[in-house]
Amino acid sequence: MNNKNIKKFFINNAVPIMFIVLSILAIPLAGLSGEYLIQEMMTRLARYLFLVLSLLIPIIAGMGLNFGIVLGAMAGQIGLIFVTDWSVVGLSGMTLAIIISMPIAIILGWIAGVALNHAKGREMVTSYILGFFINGVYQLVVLYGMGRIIPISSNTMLLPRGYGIRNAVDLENIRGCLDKLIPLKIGNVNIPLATFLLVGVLCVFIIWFRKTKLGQDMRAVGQDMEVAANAGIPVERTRVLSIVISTVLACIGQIIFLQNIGTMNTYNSHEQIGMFSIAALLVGGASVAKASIPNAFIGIILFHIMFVVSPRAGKTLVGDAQIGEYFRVFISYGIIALALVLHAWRIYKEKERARMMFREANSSVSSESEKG
Amino acid sequence: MRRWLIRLGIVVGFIVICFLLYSFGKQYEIFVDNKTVTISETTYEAKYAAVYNIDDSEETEIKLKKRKKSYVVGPNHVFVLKYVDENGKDVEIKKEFNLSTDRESLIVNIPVLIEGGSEWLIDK
Amino acid sequence: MEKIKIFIEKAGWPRIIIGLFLLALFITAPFVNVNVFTSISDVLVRFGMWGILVLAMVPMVQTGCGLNFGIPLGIIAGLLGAVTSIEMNVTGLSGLFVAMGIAIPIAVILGWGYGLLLNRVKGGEMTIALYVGFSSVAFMSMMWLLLPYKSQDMIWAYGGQGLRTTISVENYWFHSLNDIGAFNIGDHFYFPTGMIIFFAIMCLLIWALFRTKTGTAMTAVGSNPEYARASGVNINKMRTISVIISTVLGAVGIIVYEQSFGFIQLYLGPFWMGFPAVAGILLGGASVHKATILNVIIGTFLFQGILTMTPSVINNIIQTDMSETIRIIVSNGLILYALTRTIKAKSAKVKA
Amino acid sequence: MASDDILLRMEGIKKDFFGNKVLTDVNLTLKKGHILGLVGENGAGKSTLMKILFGLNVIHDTGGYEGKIYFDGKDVKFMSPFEALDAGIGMVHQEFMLIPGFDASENIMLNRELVNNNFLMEVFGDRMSTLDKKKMKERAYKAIDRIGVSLSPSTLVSEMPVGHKQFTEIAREIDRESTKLLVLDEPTAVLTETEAEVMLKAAKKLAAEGLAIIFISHRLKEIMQICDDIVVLRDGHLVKEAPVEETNPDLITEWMVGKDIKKSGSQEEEKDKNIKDNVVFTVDNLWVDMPGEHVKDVSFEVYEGEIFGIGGLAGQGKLGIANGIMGLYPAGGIVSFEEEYMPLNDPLSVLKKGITFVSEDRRDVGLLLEEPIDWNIAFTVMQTQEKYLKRLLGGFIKWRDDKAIRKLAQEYIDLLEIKCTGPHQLAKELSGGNQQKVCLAKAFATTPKLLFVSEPTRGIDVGAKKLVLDTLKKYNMQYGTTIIIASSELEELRSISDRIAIVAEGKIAGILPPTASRVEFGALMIEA
Repeated sequence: MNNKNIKKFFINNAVPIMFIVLSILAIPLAGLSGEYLIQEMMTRLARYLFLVLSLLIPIIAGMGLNFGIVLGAMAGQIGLIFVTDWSVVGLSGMTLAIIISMPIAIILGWIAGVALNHAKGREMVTSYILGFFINGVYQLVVLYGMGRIIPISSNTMLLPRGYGIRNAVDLENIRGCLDKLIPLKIGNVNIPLATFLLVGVLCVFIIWFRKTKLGQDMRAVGQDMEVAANAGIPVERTRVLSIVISTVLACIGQIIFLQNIGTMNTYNSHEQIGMFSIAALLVGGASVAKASIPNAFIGIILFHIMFVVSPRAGKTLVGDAQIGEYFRVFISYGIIALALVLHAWRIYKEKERARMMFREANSSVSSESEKG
Repeated sequence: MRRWLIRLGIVVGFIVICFLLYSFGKQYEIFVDNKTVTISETTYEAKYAAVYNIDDSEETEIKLKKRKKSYVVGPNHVFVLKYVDENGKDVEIKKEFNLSTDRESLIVNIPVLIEGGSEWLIDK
Repeated sequence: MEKIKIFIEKAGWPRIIIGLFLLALFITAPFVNVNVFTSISDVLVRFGMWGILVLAMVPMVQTGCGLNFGIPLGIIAGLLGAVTSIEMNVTGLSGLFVAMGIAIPIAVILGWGYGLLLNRVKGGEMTIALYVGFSSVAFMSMMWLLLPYKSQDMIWAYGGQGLRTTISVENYWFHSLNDIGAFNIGDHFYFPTGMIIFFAIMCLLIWALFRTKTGTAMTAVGSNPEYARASGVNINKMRTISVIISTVLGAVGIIVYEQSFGFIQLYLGPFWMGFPAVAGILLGGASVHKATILNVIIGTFLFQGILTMTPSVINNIIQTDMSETIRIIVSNGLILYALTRTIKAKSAKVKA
Repeated sequence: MASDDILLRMEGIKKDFFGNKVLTDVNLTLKKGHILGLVGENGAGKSTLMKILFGLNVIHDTGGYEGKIYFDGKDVKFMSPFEALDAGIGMVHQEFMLIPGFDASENIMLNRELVNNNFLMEVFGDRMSTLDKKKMKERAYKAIDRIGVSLSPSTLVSEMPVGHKQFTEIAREIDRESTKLLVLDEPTAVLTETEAEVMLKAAKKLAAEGLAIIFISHRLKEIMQICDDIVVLRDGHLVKEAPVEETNPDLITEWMVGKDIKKSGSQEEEKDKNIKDNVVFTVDNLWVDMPGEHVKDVSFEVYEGEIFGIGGLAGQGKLGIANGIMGLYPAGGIVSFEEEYMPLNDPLSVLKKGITFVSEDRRDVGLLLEEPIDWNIAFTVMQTQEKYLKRLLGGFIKWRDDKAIRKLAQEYIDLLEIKCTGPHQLAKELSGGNQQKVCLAKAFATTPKLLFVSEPTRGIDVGAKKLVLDTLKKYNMQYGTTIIIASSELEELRSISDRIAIVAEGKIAGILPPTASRVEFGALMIEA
């Protein structure tokens, strides 16, 4: 009995365990100091937590991994471009960026939600492509519209040709404004306390949200759309709302992410966000249908240990840091592929099991009838 | 109805917050010049090396014929200038000023300030 | 009026809009000092380069496996063939065929494994294909660093490890297919006869495949898997065959692409190769579960036409290079349109 | 006009689907606190009647109904199920409408959750209120208690036995304070005997509290046990409305299936056909896992050249038999054809033995809707017997012979009078009857030794029905093909079959000659 439980635990947590083992093997190879690693983890937790947590609500609503959080990221970046142009700095700059990008995020989230309602059963691939499509629109606006149709006063932000935002926008003005708001240093490790507090607020919000009527409706819709609709729950609207909330949270998440980094690659910063956040969540033991706040924490730590360590470990192993870079790309995509396959496989297995139960029930019937 | 009023209130509140954030978070570039300048046909000659600070920040030394750059955030500021006059006496000039958001970068002309001219702070 | 309506319904709005757009580009071209003949010949060359990669979508769509976002898997097989043929120092047309000869068995093995995987995830093929493609590209990136290739033309000249990111085929089989029977008309028009004929042969082979017993069964599996099963067809086997053929076409397609392009792009190069191919076939009028050779030809021509013409013409008109942005919006817009239009996923109906 | 204790009165209800009459002038009344047993064969109009009562969209989309419904003294016409629910009609469906990951209380209160208000509601709307789980559990407990069963409100539905799921459904309906009428559609079909016992007791208890119940069941024993009145429907007519004390199961069965109509006699003449003495096909202890048509334990034998009918009510498993044997659904047991054991779950080898199946599910299994007629007809025979193929390169390539396929299709189009523009027309463009003919052509093209036909006349018009049946009969006479035909329409089976097996609850209840009376058949179909 106990043995069975242990086995079940290992199967259910195969991915995190695999990563722990990999990390234990790779850390000594990389030869990085413990203090350095802890500092890195603190930074990266602060950087990514908000983004990863923004994935949770669509999972509750049964819409899978929302690759569409890049839409929110783009909205956030537009907000940052404006505050940088207006040279509004510090915490007020960041807050202003959040407020002005929020309507954009809501509109984009709405579009995404409606599109996904038209693609039930293949939400993930659709949200992924949607990210690319909106990226094109974003480029159109930022690269060709800004400085022409949308006024941008600061010449330093514009390309030499006079319109379009440069590839890199310096966010010096808001760099670390949240992370360093409440300075805290333990040993030699800086802890971005204010960011963590904000993440804490989000966690409380998510926990609270699950207990709301809307949260309950999302759970119902996520498990069985037909039953939910029969009970009078507006299924389509509920699904749209889950995507809108996720997009808005991702928008805030991207702004927090960029205030930590301090520079924005106008045309690239958002692109990989979806993939990295999703990979991190999955590494933490989440699946397409089930994810929790601890999954996000554990996932970011494990995934980013791999991230920090693999180039150095690669160098020690084969004398080339490049291989470690490719290794982490491989891990990011591979883990998503694995999670998706496991999810599909599990559904298949469950069907199989239901059938086996039926068969057993029947064999008992027929054996009874033989006796009689 | 009540709900819509509350919602309207919140939207209005957000817009107000936006303006507040904008005015209190806006950053201005301030150039401090210690050069001889001519403003409205009056010529102010730069005579002294000086030390200044804005809003209790670190004191900055500015020599003759030099320009320094500082940043300030928000509308209200205090400019403090210290120098030693020809009599060897320490002089301290303290000026309060506030900025409206339509200004981007400004110049403080130390000679004008020392002479007591009114246009010591001008747009660049 | 009624006829126009029927035509629009048959062709579909995206195809008509893009077709008219392309036509407009060709008409405007002479007015903005773009040579129409050069443009047409550019379109033809790119058409030949992409044709087989787009064709690779057909088998999988026909058996209900959806759009093959996993085409990078086939491309990898092709790349392995290409670099191995250079390593063996075979030049000219024979080098090209050596490359294909090596690539095809690899593609068959990869495709077989990929097919087995997709059979276990019916209904979720497209999302999984996407990530299988991506992770295999990343995995091969590590391999390019580690594989013991020695040819001076392929490894970094100075230090460094592994193969270069781009390898020139100039000295091996550059244009070896394009130039068979190729001819010029005037100074500006070049017709890559060999490549076009090769593409035509491939189309013929796929067309012939769907005329055989197996091909008929494959179509039935895509059209209604339950019907096919009730008629004694092994659905999984048919799906696997289609995935293998798709992967092999991907491998052959990339080699043809490279001989015309002149370079082999390794590492993250194959990452985004799937999207133009998918967009191409969708533009040709294919849906997520039905595609024909005609869709391939029309779609490749229109899509590559747009990609060739917009940089030259639009740039000359508005003095701005918007081609990349237009490419992103058009190709992803098309895929998005296809994904959100057909609500009923055929493959989801398959009872495992 | 309604007296005080009458809750529901339906007057002169008429309904047709595209000219096809399904309900003719049905009247019924139900008093408060009474249990009304509604019985009838499949297609008698029970479910249509309930759909009308509930205001389902299907009814409005097909032109509404005639007649009047008085509920609780008011003249009502529900336009959607939600209106019916609001008015106080609760329905427990045959398939459970429950969220598996929710516990009993959450399901009982689904979309009617008890909530606490907070400020965010003012901003983002009512759905920001928080659930009061404790109160919900209390309410759920009360509802469950009213039924009189022991079930914890905190049990997850996914972990419940079937019976408890049923009780959760009922609890949800009665928890609605307004609920005055409860419709139970075959509530005991999926329950074990003890669970069914509890279920019946619960129904009685609820009725005693003043709730009116409409109880739909095939188990007459249960009807006799708990109902106050009984209403029998047959072919859309209300045949009988009587207090239960004045009836007995035999009487009810007779009402349901009707008096025997004298046979046309022509059947006797045809009896000179060539049924041989040898058993060609045997089935032993067959089980089939086909959703909605589970086969539990079926054994029978079929003689060569025979037309063997399989009848029974919907959902009892008669359709599962053919689907299981043909390998379309997982099956087990021993099946042998021509004294050879047949592997199950392997469609190809069954087909290769010369056994063919015309599926009841034309659209999803029977046809390639998006392909032309000639493909549809030739595909099976091409795949299983390698006909209509040209061998090229020494047989290495099996090239499809489109010309031969077209010729074959044309032959069957002429033979079966399929109305179409030609062999190239797409199957989806044909009418139901013609689609069915294409399915038959597909089967005939394989020149089967044994032919399974399921519901051959479902959803097709009268003329086509006769043609389809005649074709089958002719085919059987001409080629001596053994045919096993499953149908819900007893008359159809009696007109064509040599013997008829009746399937009930996944087992063969009995085998009768077609000359047996309707009452005899009825008794086998309905558990008395």
